Amino acid sequence: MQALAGCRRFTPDMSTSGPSLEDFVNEVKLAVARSRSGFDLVQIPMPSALKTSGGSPLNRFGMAIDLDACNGCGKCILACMQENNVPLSSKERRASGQFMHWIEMRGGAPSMCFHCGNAPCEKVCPTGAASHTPDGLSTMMYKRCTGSRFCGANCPVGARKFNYDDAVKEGLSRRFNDQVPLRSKGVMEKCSLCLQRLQDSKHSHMAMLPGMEWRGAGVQTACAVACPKHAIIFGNWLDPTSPLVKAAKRRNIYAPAEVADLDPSVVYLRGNR
Amino acid sequence: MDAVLNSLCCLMALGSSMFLWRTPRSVFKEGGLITLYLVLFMTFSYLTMEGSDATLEYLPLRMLALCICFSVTSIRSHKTRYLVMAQILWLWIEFFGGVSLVYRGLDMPWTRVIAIGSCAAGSVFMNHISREMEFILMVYWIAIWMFF
Amino acid sequence: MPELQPLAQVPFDHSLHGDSIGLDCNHCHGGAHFQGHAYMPSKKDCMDCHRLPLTEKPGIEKLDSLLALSGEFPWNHKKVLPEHVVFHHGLHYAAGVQCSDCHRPLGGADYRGGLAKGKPYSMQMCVDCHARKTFKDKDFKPAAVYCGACHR
Amino acid sequence: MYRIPIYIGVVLLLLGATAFGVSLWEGPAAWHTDMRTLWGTPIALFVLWIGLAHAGTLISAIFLALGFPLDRRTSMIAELSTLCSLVVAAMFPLLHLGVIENFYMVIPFLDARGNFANIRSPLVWDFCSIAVYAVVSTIFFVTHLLSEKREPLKKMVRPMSWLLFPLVLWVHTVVSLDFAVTFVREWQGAFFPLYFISGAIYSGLALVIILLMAEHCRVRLLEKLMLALSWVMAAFWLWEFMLKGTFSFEVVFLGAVVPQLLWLRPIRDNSFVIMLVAVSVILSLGLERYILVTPSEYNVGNAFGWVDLGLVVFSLGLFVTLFFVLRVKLRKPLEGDDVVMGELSVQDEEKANPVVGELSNNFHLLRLPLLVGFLVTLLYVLWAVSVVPDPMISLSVANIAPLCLPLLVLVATVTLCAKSFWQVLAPKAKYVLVVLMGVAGMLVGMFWAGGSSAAAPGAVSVQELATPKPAEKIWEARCASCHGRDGLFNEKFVREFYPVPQKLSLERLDSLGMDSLVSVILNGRINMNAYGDRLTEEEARGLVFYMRLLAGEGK
Repeated sequence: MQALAGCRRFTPDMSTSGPSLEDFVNEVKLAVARSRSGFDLVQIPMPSALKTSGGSPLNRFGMAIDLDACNGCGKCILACMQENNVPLSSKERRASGQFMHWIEMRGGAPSMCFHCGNAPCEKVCPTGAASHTPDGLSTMMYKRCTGSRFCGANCPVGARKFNYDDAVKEGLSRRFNDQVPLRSKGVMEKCSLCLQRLQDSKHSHMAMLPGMEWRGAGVQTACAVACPKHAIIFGNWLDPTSPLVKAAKRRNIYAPAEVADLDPSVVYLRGNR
Repeated sequence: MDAVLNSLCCLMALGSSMFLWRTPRSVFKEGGLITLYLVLFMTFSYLTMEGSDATLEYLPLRMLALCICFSVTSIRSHKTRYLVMAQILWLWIEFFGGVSLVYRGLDMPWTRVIAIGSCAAGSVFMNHISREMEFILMVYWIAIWMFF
Repeated sequence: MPELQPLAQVPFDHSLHGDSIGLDCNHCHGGAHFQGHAYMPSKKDCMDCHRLPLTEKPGIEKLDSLLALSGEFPWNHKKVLPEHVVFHHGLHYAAGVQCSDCHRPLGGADYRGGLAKGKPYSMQMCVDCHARKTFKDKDFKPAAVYCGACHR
Repeated sequence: MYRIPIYIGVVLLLLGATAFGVSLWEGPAAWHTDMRTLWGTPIALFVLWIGLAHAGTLISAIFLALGFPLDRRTSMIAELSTLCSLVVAAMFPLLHLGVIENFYMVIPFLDARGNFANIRSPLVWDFCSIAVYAVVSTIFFVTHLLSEKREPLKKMVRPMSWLLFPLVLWVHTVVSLDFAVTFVREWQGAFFPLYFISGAIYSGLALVIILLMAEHCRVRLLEKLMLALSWVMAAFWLWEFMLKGTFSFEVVFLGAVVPQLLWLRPIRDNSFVIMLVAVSVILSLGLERYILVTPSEYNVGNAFGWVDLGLVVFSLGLFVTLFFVLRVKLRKPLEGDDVVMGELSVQDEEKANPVVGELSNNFHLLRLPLLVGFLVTLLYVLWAVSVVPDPMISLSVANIAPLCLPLLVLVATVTLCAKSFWQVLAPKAKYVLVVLMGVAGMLVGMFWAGGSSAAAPGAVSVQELATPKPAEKIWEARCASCHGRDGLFNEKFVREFYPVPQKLSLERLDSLGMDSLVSVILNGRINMNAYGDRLTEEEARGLVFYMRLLAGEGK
C-alpha cells in the first residue's frame, strides 16, 4: 500500500487521546439496557430509484436490518462510534437517556437514520446543511450547519443528535478514525451510512477505472461489518448483484409507520427466510 | 370528503351568513356570533369527518371564511373593500393551510386557491356592486367550494 | 511543527527537475496520477538519481552531502485541505485535469499556480470548475456539485 | 414620570442578564431540552414577543387603514411597543442557534462559494419576514413621528399602513408555519395561521391596554376587542382539544375564563383589575407558547429551570427598560399637540373623517411603489429558482410564495417614502443614513465571503483502497523516469546523466527470465536502483509482465 507513499507521514494515531475504549463500551451497554420502545412496522415495497429530482438511476445505497437474525447485542453501536468518532454524552444527558449514538436500540433492534427519499429534515433545514446525494444518502454538512435544530424537530423517528456539548474540549470524544472529522459544538449529526467509505471507494474507482460505472460494490458500513449475526446488510438497491438486493428478495420488507411513506432507504426484514 | 357532506358544509355557511352584520351591532355581538359559528362548524366537522383526514384541520375555518364572504354582501358602506378582504381571508386560509399540508405530503388545492385569488383580485375593481353581481359572486363561490 | 530538514538550506527548483529532463510530476510525487495524495518523495526516491553527482554545478556537492545527511523523509508535506474536505488527485487526473491547472509548474516554495494564481485555494475555485465556469477552453465534463461529493 | 417602571425594568434586566449570559456561553445546553424538546424557552419567548409586537401595527396601521383612527398618542404608544417587542423577539432566535456566528447562512442570498439558503425552509421565510417587518414598522413609526410637523410625510402614513396591514398578518402566519409544516403531532394544524394570528393580536391588545394604563388612559374599544378575541381563542383551544386531545387548564382559565370578568360593570370600571386581566391574558398566551414548543410526554413544569425563568425575566426587563426609556426620550414628538387621550367611539370617528373612496386615493399613491415591488419580487424569484445550486432540490410555488410579500412590501415602502424622506431629513440625518447604507454594504460583503475555510490541524486522510495497482501505473511513476513511458527510455534524462539502459526486447526479456528480472527490480544492478523496499514482489512481477507488453508493442 505504501509502495508510492514516499514522504507521506500517516496522521498520528490520535486514538490514544480522549476517553478509554472501556468508557465507550460501558456507554453502549447502558444504552442497550435503556433500549427505547420499538416502532410499529408496516410492510413496504423494495426501495427503488429516488423519485426526487436529480436522483441517480444507478445507485441508491441503503441497508436492511434482519429482525429474525438480530439479537440486539449492540456491537453495531460501538462499531459505529469507532468508525465515525461519535462522542460520549455528558453525565446529565446520559442520565436522561440521551446519547450521541447514531444507532439506537428501539425495541431490541438497531435503528438509525432511515435516509428517507423525500426527507422531511432536509426540507426544513434553513441553510441546506442537511442535503441529499444523488445516490440516496441524507448527508450533513457540519460547517454549513447553524444549529437551528429544525431538522431534529422534524425527524419523525428522532434519529438526529445535537452536539449540546463541546465534546473535544470536555474530553468526551476520541478520534478512532482519522478519516472522519470531529464535530464541533452546536451542530446536528446523524448516521451518514459511512459516507466516507463510499467516497473513498468512488474516488479510487474513478481514478483507477475511469469510464466504468461505479455501483459501490464491496463497500460495507461499519455496523454491517461488526454484526456477528450478519443481521445488517448494506448495499445498492438498484444493483441486482448487490448483497442487499439478494438478501431482501423473497423477504417481507418493513419500515416504521412514521417514515413508511417517506420512501426510506433503510428497512427492516422479517419472515420468509 | 364526499359531496353530500361538502354541500352540507356549504349550506351551513350560507345559512349562518344570514345573521352577520345585519344591523349595526357592537363588537361583542358580531364577535360572539362569529365565535358561535366557529364552534358550530368545528363540532360539525369533528362529528362528521374521520380524524385521519388532515384536511379536517382547517375545514371549520374554511367554512367560516365562506360564511363571511356570503355575509359581507349585505354590508352597506365600503362593500368593495370588505368583499375583497373577506375573499382574501378565505384565500389566506386555503393557501397557508395548503402550504402546511404540502410539507406533510398532501398536495396543494391549486385550482381552488387560484379561483379564489382571481375572484378577489377581480372584485378590487368593482366600485359599484349590484344585486345581480352579488348573486353571481355567491354562485361562483359555491361553485369553487363544491367542485374545486 | 516538524524539525527543519538539512535540505531546507538549498532551495528546490522544479524547473531543473521537470520537463527539462523529461520527468513527470508523478515520478517524484508518486501517486499524483492515480492516488488520493500526491506524495512528497522520500529520500530513497531522491537518491535514485542523486546517487552520483549529476552536474558540474558548484552547488551540487553541497546538495549531495546534505542529502546524505538528511533523514528518511527529507520533505515536509504542507496541508491545505480543511478537515471536512476530501480531494482525490487521481480522479482529477483521470478526468483530464493537469497538475499545472491548479499547481504552479515551475513554482519554488509556492506551489499555488494555475487556477489559484498564488491565492490560497478556496471552495470557490473548486465549485467554479465543477460547474464549468472556469477552463471553458478545455473539454472537462461537468462535475458533481452536491455537498456530499467532496465534504464529509 | 416613568421613573419607577424604568427602575423595575433595569432590575429585571440585570437579574435576567445572568441567565442570558449563561445561555450565550453554554449554548442550547443551558435551558431545558430533551429528546423531544429540541427548541425550548427561547423559541417560546420569540413567538410570544413577536405576537406582542403585533399590537402596535394592528392598532395604528390596521385601524388607520380601515378608517377607525385612534388618537395619535395611543397609536404612537402602540407602535413604540411594537418596536420594543420586536427588538426583544429578534434576540431569541439568535440565542437559540447552536452556531450563532453562522446565522447569516439563513439569508436567501448566494455567497462566494455558491451556497444558497434552503428557501424551502419556513425558518428562512421567518427570518426574512421579521427582518422586513422590523424595517418597515420602524419606517412607519418614524414617519408617523415626524408627520406632525412635516407635510410631505403626512400623506404617506395611510398608504404605508395599507402596506403594513398584510405584512403584520403575514409575519405571524409564517411563524405559525414553523410549527405547522412539521411532523411533530402537537404542532400539526392547518388551522395554525389564523390561530396564531388571533393569539398574537389577543396578547398584543392586552399589552397595549397595560401600557395605556401607565398613561392613565383607557380605550374601551380595545378592551371590547380583547374580550371578543378571548372567545375566539377559546374556540381555537376547543378545536385543539378535539383534534389532539391536548388541553391545559391554566391556559384556558387565564386566557378564556378570567377575561369574562369584564362582563361585570364594577370590574370594567376599575382600571387596576382590567390591568390584572390583561396580565393574565399575556401569562396564558406565554404559557401556551411554552407548552407548544415543549412537546414532551411528562409535565413540562418540572423541567422549567432557573435559566428558563431567567430568560423570561430578561425579556420582560429588556422590554420595560427599552419602552419607557424611549417613551421619556421621545416625549415631545410622541404626545404632540393633542392632549386628547381616552376613548373615541368608533361611530364618531367614522363620522369625523369619512373614508369614502380613500382606498382609491391610497391606491393612487401606492401604484408606482407596488409596481416596483412586484417587479423586484418577480426578478428575485426567477433569480432564486435559477441559482439554487443543489440539483437535488426542486422548488415549487408553495416553497417560495411565503417569501414574496415581505420582499414586495419592503421595496414598495422604500420607494414610497424615499423621496419625501429625503426632502424632510436634516443634512446630519442624511449623513447618518449614508453611513448606515455603507455599513449594510459591508455586511453584505462579509456574508458573501462567508466564514474562513482555513486548513484544520488534522486534515482527514483519504483512504487508499487496497486495489492492486496496475503495473502500468507503477511503471509510469517509478520506471518511466529512465526507461520512458513507452519503454524506449527517456532520452532527455538518461543521455545526459546515465548510461543508456538496455533496449527492451522480448528476446532479451525471455533470455533473462522472470525471476532474475524481478530480483533486478527489487535488489538493483549496476545503474539500476533497488526498489525492494518500495515495491512488493507481486508488483515487481506485474512490472515484468508490463515490460513484455511494452516490448511487444515496441516492434
